[in-house]
Amino acid sequence: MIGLAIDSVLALGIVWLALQTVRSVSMLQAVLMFIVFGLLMSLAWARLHAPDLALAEAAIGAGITGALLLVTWRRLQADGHDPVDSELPAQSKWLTIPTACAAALLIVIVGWIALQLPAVPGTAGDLAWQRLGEIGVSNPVTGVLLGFRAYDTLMEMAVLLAAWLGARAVATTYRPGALPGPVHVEVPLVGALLSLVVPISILVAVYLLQAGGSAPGGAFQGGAVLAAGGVLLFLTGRLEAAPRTSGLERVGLILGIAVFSLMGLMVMATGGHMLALPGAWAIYLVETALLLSIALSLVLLFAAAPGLRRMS
Amino acid sequence: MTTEALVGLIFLPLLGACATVLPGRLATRAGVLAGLLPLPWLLVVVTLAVVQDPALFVELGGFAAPLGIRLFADPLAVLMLWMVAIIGGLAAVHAWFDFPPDSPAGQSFWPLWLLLTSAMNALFLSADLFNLYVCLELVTLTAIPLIALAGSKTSVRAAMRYLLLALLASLLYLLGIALLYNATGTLDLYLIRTALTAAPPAAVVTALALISLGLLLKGAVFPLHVWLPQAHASAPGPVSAVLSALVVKTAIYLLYRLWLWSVPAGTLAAEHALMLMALLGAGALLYGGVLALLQERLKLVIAYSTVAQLGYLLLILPMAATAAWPVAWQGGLYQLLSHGLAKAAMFLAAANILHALGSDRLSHLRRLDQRQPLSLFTLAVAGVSLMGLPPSGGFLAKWLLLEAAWRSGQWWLLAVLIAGSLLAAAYIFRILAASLGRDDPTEAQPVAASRSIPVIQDAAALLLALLALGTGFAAAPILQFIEAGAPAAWSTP
Amino acid sequence: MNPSAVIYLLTAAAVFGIGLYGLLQSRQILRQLLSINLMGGGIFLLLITLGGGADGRPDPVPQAMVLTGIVIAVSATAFALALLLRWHELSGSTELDADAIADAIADAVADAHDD
Amino acid sequence: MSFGWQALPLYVTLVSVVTGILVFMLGEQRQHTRTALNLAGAILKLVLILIMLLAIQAGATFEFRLPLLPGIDLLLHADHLTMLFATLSAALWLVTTVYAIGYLEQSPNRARFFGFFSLCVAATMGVASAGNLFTFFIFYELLTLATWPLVVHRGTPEAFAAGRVYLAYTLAGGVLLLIGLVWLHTLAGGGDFVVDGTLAPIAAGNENALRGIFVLLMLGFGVKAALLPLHSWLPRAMVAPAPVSALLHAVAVVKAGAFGLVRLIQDVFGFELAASLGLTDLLAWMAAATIIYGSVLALKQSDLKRRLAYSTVSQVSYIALGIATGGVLATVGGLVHLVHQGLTKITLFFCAGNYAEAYGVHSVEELDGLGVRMPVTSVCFTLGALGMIGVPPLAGFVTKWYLGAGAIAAGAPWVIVVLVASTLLNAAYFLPLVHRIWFRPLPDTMAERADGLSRVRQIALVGPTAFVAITALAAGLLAGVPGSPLFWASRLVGAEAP
Amino acid sequence: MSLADVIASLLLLSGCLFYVAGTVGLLRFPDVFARLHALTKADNLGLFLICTGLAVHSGSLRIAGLLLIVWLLGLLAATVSCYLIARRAVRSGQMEPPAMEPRS
Repeated sequence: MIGLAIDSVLALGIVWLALQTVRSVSMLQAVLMFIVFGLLMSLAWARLHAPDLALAEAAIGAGITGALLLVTWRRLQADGHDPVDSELPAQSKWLTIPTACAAALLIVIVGWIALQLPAVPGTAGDLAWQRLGEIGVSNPVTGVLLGFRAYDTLMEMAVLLAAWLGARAVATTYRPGALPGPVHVEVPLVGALLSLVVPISILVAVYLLQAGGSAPGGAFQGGAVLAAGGVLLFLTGRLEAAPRTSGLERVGLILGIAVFSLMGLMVMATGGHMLALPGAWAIYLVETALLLSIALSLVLLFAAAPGLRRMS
Repeated sequence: MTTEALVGLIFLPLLGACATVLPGRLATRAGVLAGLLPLPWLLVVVTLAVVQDPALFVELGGFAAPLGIRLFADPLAVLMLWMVAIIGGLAAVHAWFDFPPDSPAGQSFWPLWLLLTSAMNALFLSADLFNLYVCLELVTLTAIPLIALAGSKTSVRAAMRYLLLALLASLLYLLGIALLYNATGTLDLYLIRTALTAAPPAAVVTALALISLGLLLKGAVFPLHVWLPQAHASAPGPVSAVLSALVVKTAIYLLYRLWLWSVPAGTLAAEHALMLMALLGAGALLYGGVLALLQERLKLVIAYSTVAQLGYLLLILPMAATAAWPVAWQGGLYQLLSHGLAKAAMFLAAANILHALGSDRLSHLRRLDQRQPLSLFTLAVAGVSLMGLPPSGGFLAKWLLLEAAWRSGQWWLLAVLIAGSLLAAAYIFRILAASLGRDDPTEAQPVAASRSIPVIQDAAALLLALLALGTGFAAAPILQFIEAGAPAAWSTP
Repeated sequence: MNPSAVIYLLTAAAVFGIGLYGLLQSRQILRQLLSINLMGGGIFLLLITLGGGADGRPDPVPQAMVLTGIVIAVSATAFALALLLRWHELSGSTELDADAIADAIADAVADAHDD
Repeated sequence: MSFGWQALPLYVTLVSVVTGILVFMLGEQRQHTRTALNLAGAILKLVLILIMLLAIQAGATFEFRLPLLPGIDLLLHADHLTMLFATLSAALWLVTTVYAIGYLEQSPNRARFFGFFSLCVAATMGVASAGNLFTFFIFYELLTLATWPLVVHRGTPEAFAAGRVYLAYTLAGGVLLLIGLVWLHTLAGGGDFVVDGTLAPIAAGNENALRGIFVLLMLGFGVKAALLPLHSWLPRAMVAPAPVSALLHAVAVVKAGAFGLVRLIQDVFGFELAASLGLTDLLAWMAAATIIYGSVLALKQSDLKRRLAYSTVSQVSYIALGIATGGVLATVGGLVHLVHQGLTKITLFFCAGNYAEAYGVHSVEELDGLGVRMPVTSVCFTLGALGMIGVPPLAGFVTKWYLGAGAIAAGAPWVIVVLVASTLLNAAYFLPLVHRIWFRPLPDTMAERADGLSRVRQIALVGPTAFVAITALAAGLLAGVPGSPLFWASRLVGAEAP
Repeated sequence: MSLADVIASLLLLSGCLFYVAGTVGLLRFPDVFARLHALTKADNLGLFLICTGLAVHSGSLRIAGLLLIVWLLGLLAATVSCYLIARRAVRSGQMEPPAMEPRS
């Protein structure tokens, strides 16, 4: 009963925040609403017994995405173009109403269809539960991500790489100082915070990676937490944007894909199946590589610059 | 051996892309060469295997579907892979000069290009609906930065619009997949067929509608084509070529897979859906043709021509329920092939013209036969195929389509096909006429002198055009190959 | 069906719809990106809820799909934001359509000038 | 698929393609190489055709077959009809090439011109040697493509306007042809050309389908053959340079249309079947109407080339009329006119080109008294005009005689009426020209004007003119000699040589 | 219901009370400093109470330790962010710095 009440409040909160994201006049407010939306989503994942997703949503969906949105808003605003309020009222009244109606219709249809769906026996998920033992991990999500559907994970890393490549390609006119850099806050408190938080984020990332085999966690969550540490360093000016990507960064960016695919190819070359990782050690090795690549990609994407360097 | 070749088609460009990111002067060069050069050889192996067995499955990780992800190669997939290898390869040759691997531009270009190649190969081979979503996103997120590499305001605007619509399209697709998975318990394109009959029809129809809508949006099918012309016209030449010849086709390819392989024949009001899509195709053919006729820039004419020519690919769908299906299928695929070759040739030639003349306005093309004879020749030869005039692959495709339309008694299709090819003739000849024009003696500004183009760039474009022409003579073996994997016709009601 | 599942299903549909509405009616690229992310959130919620999340034993395959989806969403958003910054740098605008016609004319003039 | 000597028709076609491509590659500057190449190509082609002619006399057969689609082959072969058309166009091409070299001596874009010129003849060769309708269609459309750049060659707005009209007509015609072909293919498959056709066995029950197919194909060919409602591109295309006009009217385009009609009746449907379906009557009436209408319009033209153009509209329909009338004699008349009209009309166009180049003469009135100034050209013109009218013993008379005799034999006496009317009209629009040339005084303004031609150009222009005029004369005078066009036409129909 | 449960419930309830108070302060107080004051102080205490309540409820030392870390991290984050917000408010000129000492 209490569970139902919590779910209801959560659901109402999510819908209200979504509405606010779309409707609020100020763009900053919209971004903030979206971040809170992400946090509530993370709670919803927890309520839906998907703690892996709760972690990922909090770290990536709300955390990194929110930070990206905020910093972009800040950069747009700093150039004297506050995207804030130039837009409302919406495009035009006559377009708003049909759009709203179409969206509402879609809501009704999708909702109705979803409610009608019966449970199907023998899904891929059921098979995954049954055959989890073959992978060598006990967390089924990790099992699917790095075992049964490892190929998806690999391609997803390629997507992340593509996003960084794309961002670097469009940021060709990078000039130092063109983007309002982070405020270099030299206050004792911030220093203290960093000296605590960054090691903790590394610790947490390693923990999540290690735990991923049997409990909620894994490379993505760990990578996001690690990235959060990097983002903090960047925001507080310990790291700054550099016009070139250093060699180490380049290696780090492709590490995940390279280790993953070479491992897969190696297995195939020795007579196994492509991408069938030989045991848990291989999974942890690949996950470590993935974690480093994910963290580095996210920080670089956040910096919106080709590379990073330490503040001189 | 075949498994290795199939895997190599995806992983070589992927690892090549990784290599191009690495530091070192030679890394980019080595990555590009290692990622692209072996592809045709691998394809020969795959082709030979598919000739033996027209439905080739490879289970990744050794997990059988629906648990694992499978790769699937059949004649259709192999045809698409060949197009990626040939068109992508020649476009890469062309790009080598505009984006030298050592230059900053090349550093941006080549990793994305290789990832795009890998993504398209993966997409054409994948048998898993969610994996296809990932591949689609990868294609989108590599193609769009390549557009923006042109650097102009127009190109960035086009890229931004394309990105927003592509993301919307992906989400519609994903929603459809979500419903399908929960209605059937599988994501495998080929296993889902049997499961769909047992699933609740309302859910399946909604899911199929959402997926198709997303794909139609990605495939720039009229009236969802708004993003395409500017994006394709403002991209760098080789990118335009690949976008028009291959990237938009990925969505059409998936529509084929979905409706002709996954949906059980004749169920779920599929006939109406196919008819609807064919009507959209007809609209595309006519609207795109008229719009192409009204453009003032060469690249925009070619881009609108893509909008139009995609229509042919949808027109064949309603014939799945008729006895003319084998012919229609052959015609559709031949159109896919010849349009790809011709369109890539035209975009590369247009890029050469743009480089040489500094403009691609039709009014600036006069005396092109003196200034850029090879480019004009390329445009003309590729144009012949695009118009469907003999001797060319486009002509054979049109012949097959007409024959199929006639055999199936779909007279309106016949009319649309004819109207489409006449419109194509009109806009192609408009380009040619503009190119043969003389200098106007009353005009103050003489035509700008033309800059010289590396001969390889001209040759790449010309070779593609000649291939389009050559497909007019090599149809017999290709069609025989295609026929082996044609989806079964629906039993006529 | 579990009442919680019903609640989350309806939430999912609503969030997706709200996102769609926001995407279609706004001109601000930033808000359109927010809307796209909302839509994604709605779909993810749908996947997990239908996968039996409310019943305590969620299907791991949709979970993996959502995890992949979240990473793809952040990748796409990050790239889109970079592109938005570039667009803003070139045009001074944070919208796409506002001055499309004026720009087309300016392009044409610039082009004519080149020759 | 064999690439041995049997594939000679392919090589005859390819000779011109290669010539064309080499000319394109040579570029604008290397004039002498280009001239040599053009002449070499033309002569080589003629030689190959003569070899083929002799081989066929000796009983050899030629065939090149390449499967294009399931059930459809690209087929090039050489039957008697092929040889008639191929010899005519190869010979006239050589002459026209010489003429064009002289005609275009100083003008720009010659590489482009000669390149397409060669492609155009290649397509004509393909049309001549096509062994089935599908192959015929391929080359027929190629012909359209190759001639369009020639029509718009001058690059003026009028030229482009004419080019647009030309394309609109020919592409629309191509579409009709294509639909007809598809229909025929679905009905009967892609059969080869066989004398008397292959459709008779399937005719029962498909009469209306066959009628529909015939009408579509007839209209498709009719566009290029300038049959009545489809003719108006032809006079407009007169903006092209004179050698192009010659090509359009005498060697390639119009002839390809007429040749298509011949193939359609003789080798696809067979005359018997076409007649039994009432289709030959339709064609005959259309041809007759075109003959009269073209002649009447020719009367009204004051521009010399336009008058010649309408004359072509009228004269080409003799071919269709002969074929459609049927019977041995009329068919011979139609076929032989393919050659006679070609020779005569090319003479006239060359003359018109000479007048225009030398004195800038374009309209009929300006011809006054030119006979004294340009005697050779004027004699040729007179011969051509008389030949067109059909004055015995010139070539036109031979045609009309056979047509008339054939019409009576075939029981279609109304054809005689058409012939007589047409002859009178021909006389009415040609004789005044002859009168002006020889019997009017040279106007003062003209008298002071010097001949605008250099010595070389004079030879290059007048030489071919005289040559074709003499050939045309010979074709008429020596009609009864073995090897004459009439001889070949008769052989074709299986009749005894006259 | 055992004694531990009662204690845990009381702790949780009082924790919630502090949160509510903090939130009301955030909404009702007139300026940035006052709001920050209400928010951070009350919330830190609220968080402490809730963590303690949960620790008591779980009855496990390991979980208690983890909750302690949670509270410490929350404390740290609240401190730093409160400081930064206040600093920003001062820098941007919206607020006079509050008087630390009585003015002379």
